[in-house]
Amino acid sequence: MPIKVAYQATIEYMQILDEQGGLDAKLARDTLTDDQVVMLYEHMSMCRRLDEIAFKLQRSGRLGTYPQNMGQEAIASVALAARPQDWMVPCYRENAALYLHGLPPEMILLHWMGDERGNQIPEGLNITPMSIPIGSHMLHAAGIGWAARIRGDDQVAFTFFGDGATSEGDFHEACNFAGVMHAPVVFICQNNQWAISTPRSKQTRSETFAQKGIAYGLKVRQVDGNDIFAIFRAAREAVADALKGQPTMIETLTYRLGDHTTADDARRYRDPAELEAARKRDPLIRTRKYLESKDLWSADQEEAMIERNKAQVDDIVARATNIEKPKTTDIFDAMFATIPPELARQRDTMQTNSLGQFPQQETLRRGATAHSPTQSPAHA
Amino acid sequence: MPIKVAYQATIEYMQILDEQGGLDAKLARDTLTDDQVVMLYEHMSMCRRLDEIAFKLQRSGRLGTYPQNMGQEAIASVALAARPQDWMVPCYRENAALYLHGLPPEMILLHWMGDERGNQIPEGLNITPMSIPIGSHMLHAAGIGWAARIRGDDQVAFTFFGDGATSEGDFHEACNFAGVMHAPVVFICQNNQWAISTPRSKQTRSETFAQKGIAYGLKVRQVDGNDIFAIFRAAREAVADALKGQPTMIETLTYRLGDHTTADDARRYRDPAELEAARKRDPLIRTRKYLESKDLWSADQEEAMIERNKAQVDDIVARATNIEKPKTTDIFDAMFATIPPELARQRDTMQTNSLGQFPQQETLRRGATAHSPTQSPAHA
Amino acid sequence: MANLTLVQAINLALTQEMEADESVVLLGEDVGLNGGVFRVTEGLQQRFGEHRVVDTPLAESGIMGAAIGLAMNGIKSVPEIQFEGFLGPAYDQLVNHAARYRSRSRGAITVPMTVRVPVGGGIHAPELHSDSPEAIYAHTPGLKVVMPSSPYDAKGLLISAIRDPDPVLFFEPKRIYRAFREEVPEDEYTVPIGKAKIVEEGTDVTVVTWGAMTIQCINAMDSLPEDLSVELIDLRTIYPIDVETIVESVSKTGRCVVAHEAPLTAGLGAEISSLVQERCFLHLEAPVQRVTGFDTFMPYYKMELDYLPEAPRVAEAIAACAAY
Amino acid sequence: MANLTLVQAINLALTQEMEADESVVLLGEDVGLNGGVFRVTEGLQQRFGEHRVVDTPLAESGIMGAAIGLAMNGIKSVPEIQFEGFLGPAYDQLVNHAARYRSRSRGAITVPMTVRVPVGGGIHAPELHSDSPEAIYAHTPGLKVVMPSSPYDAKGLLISAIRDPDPVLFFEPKRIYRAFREEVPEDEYTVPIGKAKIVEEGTDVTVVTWGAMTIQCINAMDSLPEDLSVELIDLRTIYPIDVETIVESVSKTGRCVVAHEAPLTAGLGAEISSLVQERCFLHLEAPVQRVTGFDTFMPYYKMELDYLPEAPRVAEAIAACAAY
Ligand SMILES: Cc1ncc(C[n+]2csc(CCOP(=O)(O)OP(=O)(O)O)c2C)c(N)n1
Ligand SMILES: Cc1ncc(C[n+]2csc(CCOP(=O)(O)OP(=O)(O)O)c2C)c(N)n1
Ligand SMILES: [Mg+2]
Ligand SMILES: [Mg+2]
Repeated sequence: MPIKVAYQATIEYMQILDEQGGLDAKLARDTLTDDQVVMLYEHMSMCRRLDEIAFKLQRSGRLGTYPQNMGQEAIASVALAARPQDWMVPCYRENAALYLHGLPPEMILLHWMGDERGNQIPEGLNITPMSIPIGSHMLHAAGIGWAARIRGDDQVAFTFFGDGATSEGDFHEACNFAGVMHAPVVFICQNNQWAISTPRSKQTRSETFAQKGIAYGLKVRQVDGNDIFAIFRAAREAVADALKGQPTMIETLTYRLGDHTTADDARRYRDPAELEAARKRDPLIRTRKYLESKDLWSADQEEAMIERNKAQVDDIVARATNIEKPKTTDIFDAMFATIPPELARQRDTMQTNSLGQFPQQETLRRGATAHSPTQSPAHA
Repeated sequence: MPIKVAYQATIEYMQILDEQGGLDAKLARDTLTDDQVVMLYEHMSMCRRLDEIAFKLQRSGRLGTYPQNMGQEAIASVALAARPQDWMVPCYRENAALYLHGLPPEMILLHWMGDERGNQIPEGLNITPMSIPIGSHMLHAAGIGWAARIRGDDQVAFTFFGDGATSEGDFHEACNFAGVMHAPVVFICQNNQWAISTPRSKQTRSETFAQKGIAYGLKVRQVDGNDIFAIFRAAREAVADALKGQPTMIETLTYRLGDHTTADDARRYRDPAELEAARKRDPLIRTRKYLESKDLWSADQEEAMIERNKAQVDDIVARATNIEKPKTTDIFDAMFATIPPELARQRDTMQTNSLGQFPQQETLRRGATAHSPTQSPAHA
Repeated sequence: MANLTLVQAINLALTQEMEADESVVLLGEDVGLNGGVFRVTEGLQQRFGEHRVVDTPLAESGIMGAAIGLAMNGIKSVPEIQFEGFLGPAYDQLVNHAARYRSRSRGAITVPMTVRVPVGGGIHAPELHSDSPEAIYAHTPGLKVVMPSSPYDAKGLLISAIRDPDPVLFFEPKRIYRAFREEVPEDEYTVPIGKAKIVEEGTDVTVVTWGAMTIQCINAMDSLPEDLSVELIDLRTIYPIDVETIVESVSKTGRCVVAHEAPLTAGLGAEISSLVQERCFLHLEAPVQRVTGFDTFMPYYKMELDYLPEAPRVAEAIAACAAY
Repeated sequence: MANLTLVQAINLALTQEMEADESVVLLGEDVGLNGGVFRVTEGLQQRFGEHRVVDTPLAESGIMGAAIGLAMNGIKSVPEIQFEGFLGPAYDQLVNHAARYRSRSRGAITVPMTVRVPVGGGIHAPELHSDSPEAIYAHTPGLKVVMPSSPYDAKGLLISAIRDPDPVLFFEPKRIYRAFREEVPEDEYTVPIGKAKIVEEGTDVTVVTWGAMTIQCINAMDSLPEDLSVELIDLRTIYPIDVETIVESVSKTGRCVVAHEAPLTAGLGAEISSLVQERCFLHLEAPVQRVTGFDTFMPYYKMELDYLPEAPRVAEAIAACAAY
């Protein structure tokens, strides 16, 4: 048979909660409980509030460049599929998932306030600091998952990244390592359609981002990224597969409702109509609609929640802003478990040039001067 | 429709000339002429001879580490699909294609004799030097093809690499760039089942290497890599597609009949039975069988060819070995179009330390000595 | 003649070279419609089209490798790497390919490429957006490395770089992207690669620096006693180093301070210090002083000014060196 | 006590650390059944199993990044990069992640990883198989960099590296992988990171070197006049540099030569030269001399011995320095 089929693949897209708040009851079965949906709605709303406040903090000079997460809060669902011992290896647009996994939200603010203590993940929490070099951290997730497998630990590593990140070579190597090592990893590509000003169409010629997982024998899913049910379901299945040694790639179709960061102005490159259309798919709106349609949520509850969120966010901001200034010595002491002598000298003198730091030279110098009050001829 | 198909793919495998020399006449139509098959057979045989002699040269200390090409000579077919203006961006196991595209074979020997002149591609020949960092050169092919598109030149860039090379991040970035830039590039993965001692099964979890092209919207083919007809046909189609802005990925299924290089001993890690089985799929054997079955080749012709090849290979070896020793100054003069002053000083003195190179210091020194016959106190 | 910022001067150089030579092509992340995250390429895509100012996928090795391929096939490629911290993924292509093609092919293949990279600290940016890796590339044979400290030089050096037949790494100190303006001729002119500039003449201490540190050094000089005469040299080119200008100066002053943002150990300051010692040994009145970043990372921005060798630290070192 | 080559000493260190600590895991291209292309890991997969000695895909960034992840989650990873030239693709992971995690997370996340890399020239290898990039990594805060010059030190330093709570880049000079043997104790012992070794005491000139160049320097000394007394220091650790040992020596001898294979400009020799000048200025009788590779690439092997600073070139520099 001179021509035969060498490989075939089909990738499915899943949506459970639609834009009008309508639910596919069959697919929703055994996914989120009513309580969980309420909790997620409240949590997402808090995150949205925090995001808005962070924007204002930046504008008033109290925060550095900040990437808003607005519109991508449904990613929080992943944290419900994760167990406490599981790892989160994030980029910067899955704050909602990190908080739910236990990260104190003020740490994210601290990070963007230019303070390393924002990355000082509390003991017992399996979260890595937000990774600045795009696309590079998924390899750490591959290694973390693989380590769990070697040690026989019951852990899964979730890693989050954007559509743009898939173009980096490290994305490719991470997926390939996870595949061959049968590492318990879940790759979550938040396809928000933009990488700063670069639209999805210029990022890659592939029809979906999900299909990139085909190159590594990963299990592959595409889901509505504004749908807390679909994300939850895909993530939970991915946990089960991961524990059997089968990593998964999930593409969540969502949209970046804000600018790339506070340093960006998306009006320079983005069609306002596209943004308007995306606003209608907002995860908060559809979740609220769903809750209301099931009588799980009322205007009163909304109002009360808004007040609670305000207070909570004020609290978070206060914790981030009221922290004492870091010690200058920290930048030296944090480099190694034990500080090497020359680095200690730099710390103690706060100088790199060394005149005056070596008394024995001073002695010599005085000796020299005593012998030849004028400059020595060799130095003429 | 809560679950829908987001993507579907099918990859075909093509074989035209089977292991017994049997031809699929329909698929073979309009591919290679009889003359071309004879020419390819003779060419592949010459390459095999050169490969064997190179091995011996290495063993007798007249050549450095050398990677034999044995078993992969059918790749020469690609050069028949290429036009003179097309680029070849190779690794080191497609010598047969490079020679046919015009590269003087002694250059490959010179390269492995540790001589940069082996990379000094003659003017007018669009071939890049063999690339040592595995997986990195395909990006140059992407750029070369893209340049042709920008300039409106009728050129295609062929790039060759192994199964192992597909694991490198640069492979991924090269495919993605070629895809989005609609660059006229043909990616040819010679899957010879091994990357030094690493078997294909440890290289990736994907079922085929061809399917890796799916991640970039490339056209994707898998062919029998020991079949000059299938390779030719796939390559020719790829040229047509490339010129329409559609890059292709071709996986050729072949086998590395030799050690990885002369520094390797494959018996340490490879099952002899596997090697034996692979020997039966040798492209030379099946091509000869085919020619004989069509009465295009005789024992006499074989004998005559063997003599011709011997003489030709002796000639090639002589050209590589009899070349005069390179000039030491070359290593300096080749660095930039114009040599910077300090580098010229290094070239002219063959030193990096600088005592004695600065007469004005000598004068000073003598002056100093005149004033103070003993060492100056500052230097005590 | 117009009064331009560094950003504007670079933009002008790009515009003029693209006008003059249609084989010049810009590529990089967000360099097109958005004009780059620092707006250095603002308006260029609108002017020269999507084929000559190209938004690429988010992949630095890809940008560098493709730019090499472009350069090998008749295009003068001008890739932008968004921040110096992201040279990391492109390191292999830059160091093991771009820098080596001419030498490895004995001139048969050349890479006329200019890599533009914003560099350095002081703008309160996130991690990996404030580093100074110039020493790494000075240690890489086959690359020319340039870092202007003023709009005038930036325009002239960039034009030289684009016309250079070899790969040039063009570092743009982001701290002074918009810090001040300078008269920049409209006309085409070049500033040669490999020539330092004596910013100010003096007789007591030679100060060698480059990039945004030039401004810190000028500020430092303002705070020194009137009768201390400092000769300030702005290297402008990191490789090849203009040894002659430095040696001539230190032979005169007998004292030298070198200042840079990058960490001390194995930084370019060490090279300058060694060269001065080798060539001016008998002139030296004091050990060459290095005023640099510490051997830690550039800290997150709350503490970046504690890390950077700001003017007071430079002034202190000059004074100490002079008093030795 | 056995008479071992460098390769055998490293193999022994790996064996003993893997015995002692089951969280030690080796990974890399061909390190398993094949025992690595230099046979350094020979027999280890057979002994410790496929889970602890792992053949990886051909992807250096992947190896480095995954090794970082392993180290973050309880595994003492020991990745091998097959040749120093292939650190290129792993550069970003090494420099922007491994080196930074502790500092960026203020100690919350650490990377106890030891990266083994064969290094240097002199073995007639192809391009990119003979380089000496140690200065690059000495300039990278957060990494420790080690390069032994003997089997004894190799074993002791590698054990220290594996036990070190921070990332260590362990360079193995391939030119002396099998060049000579030395008595190496069977018993577990460590050689501390950060301490240089005085290979030979002397009074006239201090020679500072490391790795395979140590042998060239010893050979150079053999060819010098009997009455010229050279003190030879083998750095052993590239970062942190043992400044104290160097300063003490040069304060005594007043003269210093530093020798390395890497190119001159911005090489580690510049750092040593600068340090000596800063700390021993008033003791110096002659400028510190740098005997190094040229500012070109390591040429293809026909000419590599013209490039490398072999013993005669070192001897010449020592003699010139002494005579100054
Ligand atoms: C290696 C690297 N290159 C470039 C950047 C600059 N940069 C920061 S975010 C970004 C776009 C990321 O896009 P995507 O991955 O889609 O994530 P999103 O911002 O949309 O969530 C770029 C180019 C970076 N941080 N790291
Ligand atoms: C970046 C890089 N890593 C490692 C090596 C060492 N090396 C040379 S060839 C090779 C295996 C290549 O395998 P494959 O791509 O399948 O090509 P093949 O040798 O089978 O033709 C390796 C690991 C290299 N040359 N470059
Ligand atoms: Mg995005
Ligand atoms: Mg192979």
